[in-house]
Amino acid sequence: MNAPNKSGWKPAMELADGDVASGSATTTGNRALMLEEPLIFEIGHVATTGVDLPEIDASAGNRLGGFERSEAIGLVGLTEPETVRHYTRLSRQNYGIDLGFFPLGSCTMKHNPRLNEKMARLPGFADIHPLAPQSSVQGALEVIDQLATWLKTLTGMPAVAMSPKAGAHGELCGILAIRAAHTAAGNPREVVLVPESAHGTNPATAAFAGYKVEDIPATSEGRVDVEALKARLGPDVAAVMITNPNTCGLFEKDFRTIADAVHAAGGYVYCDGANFNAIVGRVRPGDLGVDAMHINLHKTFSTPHGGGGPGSGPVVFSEALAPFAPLPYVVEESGEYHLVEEENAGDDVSSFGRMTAFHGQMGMFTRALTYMLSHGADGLKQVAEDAVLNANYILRSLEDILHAPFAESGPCMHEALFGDKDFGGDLSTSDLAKGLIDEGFHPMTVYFPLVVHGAMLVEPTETESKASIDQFITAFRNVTERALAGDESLKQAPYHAPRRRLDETAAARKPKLVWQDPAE
Amino acid sequence: MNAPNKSGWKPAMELADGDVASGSATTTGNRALMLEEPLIFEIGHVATTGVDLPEIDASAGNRLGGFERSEAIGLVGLTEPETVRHYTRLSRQNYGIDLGFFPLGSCTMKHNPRLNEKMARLPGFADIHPLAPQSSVQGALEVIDQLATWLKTLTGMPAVAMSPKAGAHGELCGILAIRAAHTAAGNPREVVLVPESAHGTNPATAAFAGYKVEDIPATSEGRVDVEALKARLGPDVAAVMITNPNTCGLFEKDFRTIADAVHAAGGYVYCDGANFNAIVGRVRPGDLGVDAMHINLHKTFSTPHGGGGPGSGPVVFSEALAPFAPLPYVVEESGEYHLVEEENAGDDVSSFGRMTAFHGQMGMFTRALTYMLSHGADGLKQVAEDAVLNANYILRSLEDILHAPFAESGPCMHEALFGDKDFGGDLSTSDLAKGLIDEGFHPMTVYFPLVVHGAMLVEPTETESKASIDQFITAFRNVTERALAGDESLKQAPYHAPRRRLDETAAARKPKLVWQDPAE
Amino acid sequence: MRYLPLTDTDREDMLAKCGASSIDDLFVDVPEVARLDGPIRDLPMHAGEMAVERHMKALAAKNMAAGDVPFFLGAGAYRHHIPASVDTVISRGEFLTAYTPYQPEIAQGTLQMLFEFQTQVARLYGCAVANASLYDGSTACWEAVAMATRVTKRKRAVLSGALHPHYAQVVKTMAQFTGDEIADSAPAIQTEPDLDGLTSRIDENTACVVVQYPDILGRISDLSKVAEAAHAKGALLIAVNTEPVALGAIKSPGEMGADIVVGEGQSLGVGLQFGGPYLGLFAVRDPKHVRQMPGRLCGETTDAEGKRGFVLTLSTREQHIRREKATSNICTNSGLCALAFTAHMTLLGEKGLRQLAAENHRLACHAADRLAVVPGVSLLNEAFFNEFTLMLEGKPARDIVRELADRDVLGGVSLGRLYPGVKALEHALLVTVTELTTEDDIETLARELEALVKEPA
Amino acid sequence: MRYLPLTDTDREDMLAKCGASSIDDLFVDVPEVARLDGPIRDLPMHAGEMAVERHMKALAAKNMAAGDVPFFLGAGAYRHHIPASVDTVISRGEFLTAYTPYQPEIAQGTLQMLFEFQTQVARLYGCAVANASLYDGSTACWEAVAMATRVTKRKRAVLSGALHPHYAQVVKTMAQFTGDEIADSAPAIQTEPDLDGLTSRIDENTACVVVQYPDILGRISDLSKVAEAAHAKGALLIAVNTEPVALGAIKSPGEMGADIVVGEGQSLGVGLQFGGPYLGLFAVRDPKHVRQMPGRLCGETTDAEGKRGFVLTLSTREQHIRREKATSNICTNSGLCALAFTAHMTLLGEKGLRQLAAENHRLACHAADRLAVVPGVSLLNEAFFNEFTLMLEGKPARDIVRELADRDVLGGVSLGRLYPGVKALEHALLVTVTELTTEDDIETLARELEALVKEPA
Ligand SMILES: Cc1ncc(COP(=O)(O)O)c(C=O)c1O
Ligand SMILES: Cc1ncc(COP(=O)(O)O)c(C=O)c1O
Repeated sequence: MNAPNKSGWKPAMELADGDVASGSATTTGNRALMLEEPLIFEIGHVATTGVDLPEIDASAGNRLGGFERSEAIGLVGLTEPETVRHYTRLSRQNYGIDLGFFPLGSCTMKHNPRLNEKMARLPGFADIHPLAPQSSVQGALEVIDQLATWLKTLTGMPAVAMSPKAGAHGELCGILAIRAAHTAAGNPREVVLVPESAHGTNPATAAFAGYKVEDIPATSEGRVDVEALKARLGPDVAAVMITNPNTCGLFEKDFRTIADAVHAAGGYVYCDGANFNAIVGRVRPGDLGVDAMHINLHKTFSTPHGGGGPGSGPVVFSEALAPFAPLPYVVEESGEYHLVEEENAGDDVSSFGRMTAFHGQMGMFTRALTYMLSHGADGLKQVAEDAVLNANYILRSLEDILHAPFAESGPCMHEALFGDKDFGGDLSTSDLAKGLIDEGFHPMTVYFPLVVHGAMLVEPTETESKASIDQFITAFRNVTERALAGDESLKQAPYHAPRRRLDETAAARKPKLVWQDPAE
Repeated sequence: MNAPNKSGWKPAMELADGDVASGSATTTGNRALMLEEPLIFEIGHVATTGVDLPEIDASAGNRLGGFERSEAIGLVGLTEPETVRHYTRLSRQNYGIDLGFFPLGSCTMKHNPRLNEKMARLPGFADIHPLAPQSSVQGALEVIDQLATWLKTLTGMPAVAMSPKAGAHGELCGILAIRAAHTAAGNPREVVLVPESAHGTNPATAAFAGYKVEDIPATSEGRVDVEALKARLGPDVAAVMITNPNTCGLFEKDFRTIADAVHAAGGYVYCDGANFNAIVGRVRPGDLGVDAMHINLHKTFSTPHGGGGPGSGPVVFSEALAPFAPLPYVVEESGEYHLVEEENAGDDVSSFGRMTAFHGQMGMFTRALTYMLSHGADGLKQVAEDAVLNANYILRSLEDILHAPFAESGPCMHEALFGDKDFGGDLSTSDLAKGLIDEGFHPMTVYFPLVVHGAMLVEPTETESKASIDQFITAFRNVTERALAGDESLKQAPYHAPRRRLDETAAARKPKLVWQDPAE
Repeated sequence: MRYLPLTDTDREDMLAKCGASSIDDLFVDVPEVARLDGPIRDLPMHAGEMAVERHMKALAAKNMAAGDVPFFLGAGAYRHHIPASVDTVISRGEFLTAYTPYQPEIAQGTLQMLFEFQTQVARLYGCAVANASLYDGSTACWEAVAMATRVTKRKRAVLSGALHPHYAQVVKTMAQFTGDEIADSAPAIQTEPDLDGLTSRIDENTACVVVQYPDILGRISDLSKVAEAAHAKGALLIAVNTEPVALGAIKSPGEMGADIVVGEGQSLGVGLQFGGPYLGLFAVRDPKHVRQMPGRLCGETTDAEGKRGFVLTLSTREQHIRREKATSNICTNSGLCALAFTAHMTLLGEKGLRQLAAENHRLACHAADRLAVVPGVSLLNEAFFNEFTLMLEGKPARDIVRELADRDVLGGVSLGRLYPGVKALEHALLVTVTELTTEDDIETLARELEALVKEPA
Repeated sequence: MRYLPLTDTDREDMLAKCGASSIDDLFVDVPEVARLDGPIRDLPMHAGEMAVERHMKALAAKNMAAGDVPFFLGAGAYRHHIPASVDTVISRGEFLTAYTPYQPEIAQGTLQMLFEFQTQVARLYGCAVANASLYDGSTACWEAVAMATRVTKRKRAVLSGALHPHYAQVVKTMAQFTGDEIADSAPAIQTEPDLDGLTSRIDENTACVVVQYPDILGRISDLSKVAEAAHAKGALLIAVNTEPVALGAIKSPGEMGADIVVGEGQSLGVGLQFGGPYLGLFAVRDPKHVRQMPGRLCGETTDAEGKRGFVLTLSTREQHIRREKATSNICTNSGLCALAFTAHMTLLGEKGLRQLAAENHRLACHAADRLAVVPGVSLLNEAFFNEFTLMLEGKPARDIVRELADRDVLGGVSLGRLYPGVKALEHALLVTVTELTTEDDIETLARELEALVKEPA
């Protein structure tokens, strides 16, 4: 069949965005280098494969115990040329750091150095088994140990758990250690205090660990209300979870005071370290009274976000919590490295258990260590300084036209926060965000933190040039002016992306989560 | 400076292709994922670098003999994040096989297998020096020897010169061997006969080798006029250069007869093997009386075209020409491989010399050998058959609406040839080509061969799926109908590419070949 | 620094714009106590690519790469051939350096890929719906138990003794805090899995039964029996699969009645990587359970022009919307590993996956026969896919594995390593064979085993 | 076959459309004599990735990779550190799988890259214009001679004896057919290049003088002297550079009066690759010579909307337009190597290139001093950049190089290999040092040389 494209929508519709008279409409729905791509199930075949494996010898017996598959799986295959093209075309419908400015607040979208990728692919790292005899993987254990040393030194904390798979997993690791410590002391306690401005994973984590979550009020300047917090502390409070620098982009001035108060009340201080990039190499959380903090290697230490993951969320611990850290971990003895697991945990029976099958995200460890060695103590300090400088530069370049709720609360850290308070018509943050898409930028984080109306959280990171930031500012000002003026055309944005605005309500109302053969 | 973009043209112009009212105009000139990119000289700095090398110790003396650089070179640097982004953004303004159908006649734009790329990057191949002691590079010499064996077996020819760097270099190699043979026989002769339909490199090569070039007339069916050719043969004719399958996409039926006649007249037969993909594994040129033929590894054997190169053009030789082959070449003796160079050429003093500093395109050899091993004799035969089938399918699917001058001359080989004879208005081939760009395809080869008015040479290759070819046919028919109807809007195409039609006349009239700082 | 684009002049201009005289002015809110005077001590200064590359390569060289020696390890992490084009795909900057697709108009690449991935996983598992990935098989297993307790409102989980012990430990670790009750045990060394023993432990308070398929000893259980027993008591059957390639040869868990199917996807596209990042697969047989699922889901919709497009959907299950009421706290998942998996699966297709499975099984059968004739070595399994258990006389299997390594053979995983202290398992060796295993590898292992097993303990 | 998308049903449908009953019907025009009955004999059948990878890896393993041993080879091919991001750039499918940019609207990526490349090369060489690359340094050298004969309408080329002998052979090979007359000689073993001897050979029929800078012995010549002499006789000076990194430290040939500057660009971005593909660089100092240049040129222009864009230009010099009257027969060039070069050069920038050059020279000076004190070894060069000539007592240098290789040291290039039979050069060893050379490497070479040079011949 000569179907010009199988991607399920009528080419005719393409006419909508190309003026017919001008002849710019296309029959394929493609627009030169902006190419439509069907689903593999629409172009693949059951009998097609992109690998050359031996034909199955039907006559050969098997030892599958009578459970051999009788029915078709329902998969389709593509040859290599089709496969490479399919994913290349799909990739071109994506925005990434490699394409342009990606100021997604709280996500630290910094450049991913290619040396990291190269090192992670060395067979000595990529092609080793997690259960291989430890004598055969000394280099891998040493990588974990070296990275642990960097993390402890950078945070000024005595211990670190390397196995958590991402930030949220790290939070869980930290809260579980806290719960284990309280339990060991006779009472797990009931409540974890979390600021309203916290990332969703914080309350979700506390709840998963069996705690009741209570809000910590914030001051008008965007920081934790110390007095209110102190007032709430008591024997039922197991811990406070505070993000510092916080999600409004501000440094929690009184963190030390808060920590002392929490400790005095017998609680622990969990610090969400997602924003560590603002202070890495310049401030050590250990000096602020932190008991546990996760570090997103996929943020501060440049391992790629990969369209949603994988990440890695090691957790540093204070003396008080160290004994409760999860298994396994690596120890060095006279140049020999070995894993402490259930069996040889020895008197360290206080470990709260195991968070994952193996030793954590080795592929991220090699990348992060490569990054740290490249930057060194001096480079990392510069990272924090440039990240903060870029954010302040943006804040001060936009505050005159855009509502900046905490502009008066002192310098921001690595991200600048704005709100849509003054927008005209019924325009809101998302309209400005979509307008920025047309301008060639990835929008900032929107509607987070919840404490600001139509929040826009802009995190430039240190790997942007001034020219790039200046271009962003110019475009941002232009789109903002349109938003303030209530320019309705923004509601139709984006105009130039592979898709116009997508109907998320319809998607949720009647979820289509897998492909169904229309023929069936 | 807040210049929204530095790429030298006014953003305002962007308004031209976005309806202002619709708000789809942008200040940056970007259109979502279609991003403008300045020149490195507009964004880089003299003091910026993307490498971390030791600072220069000015105090240290030097032994440069007083020739140390005094003036600035005039280069600029970018950091790694800027570099990766710069080239990524540029790459997105390019069309490649990985993006879609690329039926560029005579260029064999087949898929480039990724295993080839991986193998070529093995340090054992990529990181060895051409002048390393031969005992330390036995594997490399064996690769050359194995590839040579494949080429000789596939062509049915007794010898092959591996060092030519591309097809044209191979042509030169072949013609020089012919000239050397004639010279050895006492008279280099004066003329080389080349069909009008030949690729430009053929006459250029013959002229470079000091020969006078004369046209061979063609028959109305698109093949060499054998009688006319025979009539022209004589003691002054050194060789004929014939492309087979020829550039009209037809197999030269009478090649054997021609070869016999040329040999009878004391001349040699050079075959341009650029179109070998049509017959690889199915027909051996050696059986047709060829004396020399170059093979474009970057066509038939899938090494990437890389935006213009590099390629590789080994030349197979008949017994008669073998002794004149260039140096160096590899010989095997009881499992040991060594290079025959000037010194040890021994009694083979008849070699006409050296074509390049080293041993040829090793990086292409490893890729081509990987490709051959993957396909095997059976796979290569299938390659030729599918390539020819795809071309005939296209010919028969379009001949009803598009002028196909040689449709009656029998089946085509790997490419289908059309002409713009019946186009309406003042539309011509290039208008149709630009229309195809908007549809998401790379155009076919245009205005070549010269023997057909507004020639369109369509070579699908074997690595396209039927679905992909069907989509192309549908779009091609649609654009063709517009061309036949004289749809003037085609003259403005492409509408959706990163650039509209470019002014090539202006470029040639006042050539700007390097960047000049406007400030200077 | 090669990664920092700001020039010193840029910094001055920008500080000026911020009304700051020095960078320190921007850190005024940091309390004195925590201000460092200079770069942190005890850490090296920045280094060029050459130096860093030398450092990392030296570390890598201290490891025995699986590809350089006869290799037979499995137990939840499998070594398969990954087609070269998979790395091409995951190295595309637009995939590698993208974030979670929260702006769907410029993330259709990631979204469509996830939709294809979800479909492949659902079909492979015989389920209705799969999510967009979790961290790995072990955390997916725990999420499944947590989901089962939500769905059934019961707190007791019955774990098969033949569930990967590390998976069981993860489940127990979480349960101790959620107050769930976990019943588990070590596997009994016997030819057939003890399903009656397992089903007998299911009661009215049981939220779910967790069975690995094929199990930790490589055995293949009749899930349908367990499903029946579980359903009879109103409990859910959670099937755990650590080797997706096996499902190219054996029935899918969904087909056999499993309600939630989870597993490790590392076998396809991802590689060994010393245990991470891996790929958690999660699917449910009954669409009605979708709203209780953890993790992201990609769904189909249309854009303002009616064109088909994809978005993240049903986010009201997730932490960023539902916060403490979310079905899971997961945010970052294993997106790029999912891409590697789906690209590899697309290259395989139905045909290739079945051929791959057949080739794994063929070689495994050959290896089992060859090794079973080594004096002092016997084969436990009746049935298996590409992994089986050998019983070794003499020394504990664990010592033998170490000694094999000294002889440059990675001979398998000793159950002693997985179940430290469990005497009954001390002499059991788990051997895995894949398409990458050669006849020579098998011969070498047989030869070395013969030498070592004979040696007196 | 994993690379062939047509299914058998596709083939049937398509044959039907072509009115053919079998594929043979489409090959009817092939004469009987040349029709094969089946797959060509004596060749293997198709193989999967695993098998092919094993085959190729086994071949690669038979070579001594430069990175694995102390390495001191140069003589026209240099080993430098290539930043990891260069491979990222050249692996972008849109660059890798594109053709020559004949459709500029969808080839701006390649075109702008070439425009940047041309600018970098022109500036590095101190010239007005550079082309978009030729095959390699040796063919560029020959093209330069051919161009000089066109420009001057003279047929005699004078080659410096210190021009890379392989380059000289390529020039002579071509000349024997074009009837050009080539005057060359072997280099005299002396501290300073014999420029008077060279200039004395220039006469009224001389089209060009060809001088390598730095030369084959690593010496640095005063090009301005030669330029003067050449220009006095109406001849052109062609400067050949095989090590672009050197130009980060020494004056550019254009600056010193060279009319045509050609060279090998492999040092930056491309790597050793056993000799190819490499990168031919070609530039002219005087813009008036542009129309006589060989190869492609990229130029700036504007599109229909007035936007800046780039196109291939002045094509009337080229074979596809001018056919037998073209300035060269070149078509495919070294595009992707040019991309690698320009990406590497962009990462270096003015600052990085100068630092790289300084580091090469610093280490080379250290090595020269260290090796010169080895008994039986003496340093020929007065001046050099990163390559110098050592005179060895006792055995011919060529034997010593072989014996060093047996000891896993790649110690340099013997002039005996480059000038077989030239007695005077038999004991000369060309040693190259780059930023990748370590102090240990230098120590090892010194130690091994000491051992070997002492041995009686
Ligand atoms: C402030 C904050 N906390 C926690 C997280 C969760 O980290 P992860 O996504 O790695 O689980 C994030 C990630 O976006 C975050 O921004
Ligand atoms: C028919 C023909 N002959 C010769 C050549 C020249 O080959 P190359 O570009 O490799 O020099 C080509 C390349 O386009 C060609 O199509």
